Amino acid sequence: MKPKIAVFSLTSCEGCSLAILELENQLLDILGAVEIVNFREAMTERDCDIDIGFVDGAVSTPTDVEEIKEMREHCKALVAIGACACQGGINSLKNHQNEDDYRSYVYGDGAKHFPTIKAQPISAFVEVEYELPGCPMVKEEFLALVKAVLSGQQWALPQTSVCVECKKQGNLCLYEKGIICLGPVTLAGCGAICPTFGSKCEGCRGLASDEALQAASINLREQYDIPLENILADLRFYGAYQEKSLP
Amino acid sequence: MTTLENPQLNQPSSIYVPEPAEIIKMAKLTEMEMHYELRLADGRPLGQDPGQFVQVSLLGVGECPISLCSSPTRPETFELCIRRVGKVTECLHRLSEGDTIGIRGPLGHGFDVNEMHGKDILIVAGGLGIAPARSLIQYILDERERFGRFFLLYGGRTPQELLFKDDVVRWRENPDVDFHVTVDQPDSGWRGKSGVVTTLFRELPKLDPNETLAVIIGPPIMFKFVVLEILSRRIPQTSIYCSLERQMKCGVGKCGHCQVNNIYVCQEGPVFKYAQLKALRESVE
Amino acid sequence: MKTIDIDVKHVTRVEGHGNIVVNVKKGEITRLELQIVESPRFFESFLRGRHYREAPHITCRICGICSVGHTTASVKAMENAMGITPSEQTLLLRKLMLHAEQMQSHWLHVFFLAVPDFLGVGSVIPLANTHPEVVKRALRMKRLANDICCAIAGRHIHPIAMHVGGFTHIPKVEELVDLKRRLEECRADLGEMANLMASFEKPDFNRDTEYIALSDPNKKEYAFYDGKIASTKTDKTLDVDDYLTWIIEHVEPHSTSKHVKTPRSASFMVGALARYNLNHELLHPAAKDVAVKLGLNGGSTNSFDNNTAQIVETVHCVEDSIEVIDELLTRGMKLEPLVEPTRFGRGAGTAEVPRGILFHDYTVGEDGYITDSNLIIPTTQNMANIEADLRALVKQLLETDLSKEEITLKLEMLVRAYDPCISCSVHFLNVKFE
Amino acid sequence: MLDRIVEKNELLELVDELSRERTIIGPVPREEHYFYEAVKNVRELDLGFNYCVYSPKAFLFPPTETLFRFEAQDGSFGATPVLEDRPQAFVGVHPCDINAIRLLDRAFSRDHADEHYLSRRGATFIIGIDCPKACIEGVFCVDMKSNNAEEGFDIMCYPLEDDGKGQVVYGVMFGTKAGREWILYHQAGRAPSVKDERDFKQYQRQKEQAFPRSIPYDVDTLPDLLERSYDSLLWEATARRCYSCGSCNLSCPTCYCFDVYDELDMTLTSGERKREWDGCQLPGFALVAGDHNFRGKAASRLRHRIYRKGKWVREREGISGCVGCARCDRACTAKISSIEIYNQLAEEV
Ligand SMILES: Cc1cc2nc3c(=O)[nH]c(=O)nc-3n(C[C@H](O)[C@H](O)[C@H](O)COP(=O)(O)OP(=O)(O)OC[C@H]3O[C@@H](n4cnc5c(N)ncnc54)[C@H](O)[C@@H]3O)c2cc1C
Ligand code: SF4
Ligand code: SF4
Ligand code: SF4
Repeated sequence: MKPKIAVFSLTSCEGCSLAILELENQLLDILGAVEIVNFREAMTERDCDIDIGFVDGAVSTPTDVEEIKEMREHCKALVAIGACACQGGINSLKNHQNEDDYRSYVYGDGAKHFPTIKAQPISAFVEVEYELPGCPMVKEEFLALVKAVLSGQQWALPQTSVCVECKKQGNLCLYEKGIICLGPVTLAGCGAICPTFGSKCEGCRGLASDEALQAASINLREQYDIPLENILADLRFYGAYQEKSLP
Repeated sequence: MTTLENPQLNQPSSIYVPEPAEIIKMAKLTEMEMHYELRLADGRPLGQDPGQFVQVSLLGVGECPISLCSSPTRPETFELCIRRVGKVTECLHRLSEGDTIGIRGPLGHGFDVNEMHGKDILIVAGGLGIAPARSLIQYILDERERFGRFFLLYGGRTPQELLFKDDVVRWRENPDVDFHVTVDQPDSGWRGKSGVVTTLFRELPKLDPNETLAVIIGPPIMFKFVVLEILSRRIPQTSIYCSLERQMKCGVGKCGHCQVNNIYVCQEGPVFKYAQLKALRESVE
Repeated sequence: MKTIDIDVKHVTRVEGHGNIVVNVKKGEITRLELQIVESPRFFESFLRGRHYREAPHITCRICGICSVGHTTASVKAMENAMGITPSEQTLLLRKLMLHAEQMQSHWLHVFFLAVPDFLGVGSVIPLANTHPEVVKRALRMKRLANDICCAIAGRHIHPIAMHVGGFTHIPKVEELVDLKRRLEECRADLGEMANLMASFEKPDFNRDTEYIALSDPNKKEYAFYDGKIASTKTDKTLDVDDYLTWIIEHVEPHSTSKHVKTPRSASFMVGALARYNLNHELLHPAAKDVAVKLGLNGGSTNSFDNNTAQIVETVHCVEDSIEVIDELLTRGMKLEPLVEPTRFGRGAGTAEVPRGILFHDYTVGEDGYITDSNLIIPTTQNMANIEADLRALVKQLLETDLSKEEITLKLEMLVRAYDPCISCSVHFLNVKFE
Repeated sequence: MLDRIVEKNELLELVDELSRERTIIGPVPREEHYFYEAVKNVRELDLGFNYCVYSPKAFLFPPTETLFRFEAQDGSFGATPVLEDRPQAFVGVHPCDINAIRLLDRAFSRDHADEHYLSRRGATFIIGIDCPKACIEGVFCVDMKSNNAEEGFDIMCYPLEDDGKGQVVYGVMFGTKAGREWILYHQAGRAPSVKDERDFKQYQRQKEQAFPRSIPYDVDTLPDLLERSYDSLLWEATARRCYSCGSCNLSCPTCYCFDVYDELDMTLTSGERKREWDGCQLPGFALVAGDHNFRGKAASRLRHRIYRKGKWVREREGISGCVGCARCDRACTAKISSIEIYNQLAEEV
């Protein structure tokens, strides 16, 4: 029996589900090794007893809360994919704004039709076996996880910061150009794709460690004259830092 | 055009490629530990020294260092005792007899048995430390007449967690070894001694500081207390052996993970003299 | 006289979550709704207080599938607001990115979402067994489109190097040369794709409506990146800054969502068919040939033709991408610094993204931080038209002896023909609108 | 003693010739900095004595490489080592980086020889270019006694005359038989004259004055100094700023620690065992089962790195573990500087 895999979306851009379809070169092999059920982007049939459920998106509405609980019941293993599912992601920018204000700003009188709650990672509501952070998730990491699970192996995220991968790429460090990059405090695994393409790391994979954040608060203030508040504002972009108040 | 004179260059081989070995026998020792008996695919004896280790490979999973727990005096096969703690060891536990795994080694420096000949030997093993110790124990028992008195102290956390229970029974019966075992937390069925391993020193006769070589293998926390016991019996630091554990990726002194100060545990060790370790500030911290 | 209740929960094979509800009592439609069940996301609100440079990186995350389109509209709006004129090289690279996204999105839609309908299978997964060559070809083509985005901006979903004022990375010459070769090889795949499409029978359904798309005022190119707003119902065109005079949002009593109308029509259509109807003479000859082959003419009123128009457009995109790459290679590329702003204030920007015309509109304060924003997404604009189409199609189908299941499938196919991207479409209830 | 006098243009012609059989790797300008890169045309090279952001280490010991490919065959397995020996030539390598390569040579060939490194190394021809002065502010190669290279190159070029317009005359020294043969076979340049030798002496005298010293003591006393500084508060104080990002390790030409991992093919029966650069500043470097971390604190990792560079490698391999290129200092976004540490230690003791 091929393991059954499903992909769901909560509040998200569905970019992470789409990233799976962007594994064009491996997709047929994956389809050969697993049975994909209830993949909303790809099919009509639905099913229940699922071996691995991948979920993209944050929990940000009462419906999301119900859905994630239901998914948990149907899935033997649940994998949060992408910054939204792992940290709240870009959706959590609203957590730092006044609720009445953001709702009426966007929906005006219609706001009552759009119940919302603080955007939160799915781990705030249900137990999660694995997390694949990133905005979007790193599809190579997805592939590695699928292979590990199929071959019955443990799998873990790297524990280092983006600078490691940036150095392996042979990039010129952006600090040499006066750009404050979040690489030193951000969890590796993306292959340092942003610095490699000339842009600063925006911290989409979350914090590498609390110690790194401590170091940042000293370094950026003392060596680069940047207030801690600005660093935190940057780290909020993808929900990597949410005043530690979540879940 | 060759610019670096090196005789190795013409060998199309790699020190990182393991050789196949077959699992002859597999036995569960406890919930966490599995005992393996292996033979190299080409049938050749492994030729280890007691205290040496091998890199065990599962292709597609990874590699990890594991001490040999059998003696070269029993060359038909070699044995490993593996605790399930992570990626590789977990997959190793799922194998069955007849399966093939990869082996590199024997690696590192084991015990200097020549130096031990003619001496009284005291081995103190805690927990999984009994595994590497067992290669030396077997060696001593097989070459018994070449050694003086032989004391063996073994401490485990609970009776269930004691390893090599068959051996424990045999050692207890064996007049060739003065064997004592204890557990930290006895259960109702346990008839033996309880308490930490240092309490077993009470059972020992007077040691001769100049004629005794001591071997300590166990978790870092045990190490400190045992070393004090031994030193207090005026056994010199150069007569105490111990074995270190570190993360190892290559096992051949390159990858840097096992480096303690200026030494590589995988090469200069894992067996060291206490006198040597004392100078290595991070060795047992 | 028929009585049917159709309730399709989660229309599958569309981006995002949408339901169709149709109630027919004794031959009369008593209720027909395309419901959006997507979570609200509040992007306009997130943007407030963020630095102007972050706008494209925030808004591309509205939708993974038209990420490049959002980025394009966003950088254009911001450059308009802040008086930035991007370089020639930047424009060429952006065009190439946008072409690649049209290809990737259209191919995804046609092969993964629409073709299973025509071949009568539930999804692309059984298709991999029954028609492996189709799936392999589709994947190869999609890979090519993605690789173009990867070479220029790092990735297709949430492109990295595309910024306000230019690019922070340029592709290597070898990469472009290789992509050009693959684009040329892709012509054969395009031919096969056209053959496959020609073999399908498309539902006979017509309803006159207004089509809106960008159009090149100089009649030089088939407008994707830039142009004026044009309509099939008037000869007048509109500057992007004035988009609100045509794109009028209003509340429909039956729906929690806002619908969009024009001063001329209660509903209109945007997307590949709209672009085709307005600009088809400017297509590359190879694309025109395929249009002829697939029986598409300039005045289609059949929304199912949207799929056909998508295929025709990708032929154009492939050919034009080859030309853009040639131009880049001839003029040579160099890494340019991002162009700095010269002013602040309000500015709108637009681009033709796979599903139609997209508007971004920002106001930036002196300090470079965003104070206000408005985003109008193609699917939002199409929503009223989809409902109008559904209504007409239900009427037409009630005349036939099709079963409820068959009617439902047809309705779903119609919704899918629009290639709606519902993840984006929730933002249309924007009361900020004056 | 010089072996030959060769003009830069002629050298470049020879390199051009060499590019037919070897990949040419040398300093190339990019984003206002210099990087060692493989070039198609020697005209892309900029053979000044520009500071290069990274050393050419990656061409001998790549960030990621496959050690062997494996395939499971019913119950047994086959493993094929992957060794690379594509001929390559490094052009314009500075003494510091040559000294770093010497260290790698020694580390990878001692005891268990590492064929992966050595086969690449064996296929590498090294053309050094000497630095008449410090290439950039902050380097301390002179303090580390690494601003001259005595061996580790095939030929070494000393820029004796420089007319400022790109016309440079090199005094060439042969480091290996291969280097000698390459120059002599092509009959390049001319034999050095007495004047050339005098110029060379003059060059060396000038060079001695041209490197500002940064450490107030002889580096030979550094191991002793470190010996006494193990318990200094400096480690803890400095490490508070450390991100544990490993940039210092990964940009260092003498760091060669690595991690090993397996990568399965989608078939799950075949795949590759690979290694990739690792670094002792990274948090999990000394972690073992049971979550015991022998260097769990940034301070102990920082101390380990500095000791390794300043003491342990020297004690083990007989050559300095640091060549004073300052790449670690420049790479550290926390501005933790090894040179500062070496200086502070001297003040403390
Ligand atoms: C010389 C020597 C002899 C040994 N002999 C034996 C023996 O006889 N029997 C035996 O059972 N064990 C022995 N060990 C220990 C054994 O090598 C480890 O338990 C084994 O490596 C675990 O491998 P694994 O892949 O199963 O676990 P892993 O998945 O590698 O990790 C297990 C644990 O190690 C830690 N860890 C290791 N590396 C990392 C990393 N890079 N990042 C994060 N965490 C990490 C984690 O805490 C994790 O929980 C010996 C070790 C040495 C050095
Ligand atoms: S660019 Fe960013 S990720 Fe790369 S080394 Fe510098 S700080 Fe680290
Ligand atoms: S430790 Fe720093 S200065 Fe020394 S060789 Fe390494 S990078 Fe260069
Ligand atoms: S580069 Fe600096 S911050 Fe990073 S690990 Fe090294 S010393 Fe620490």
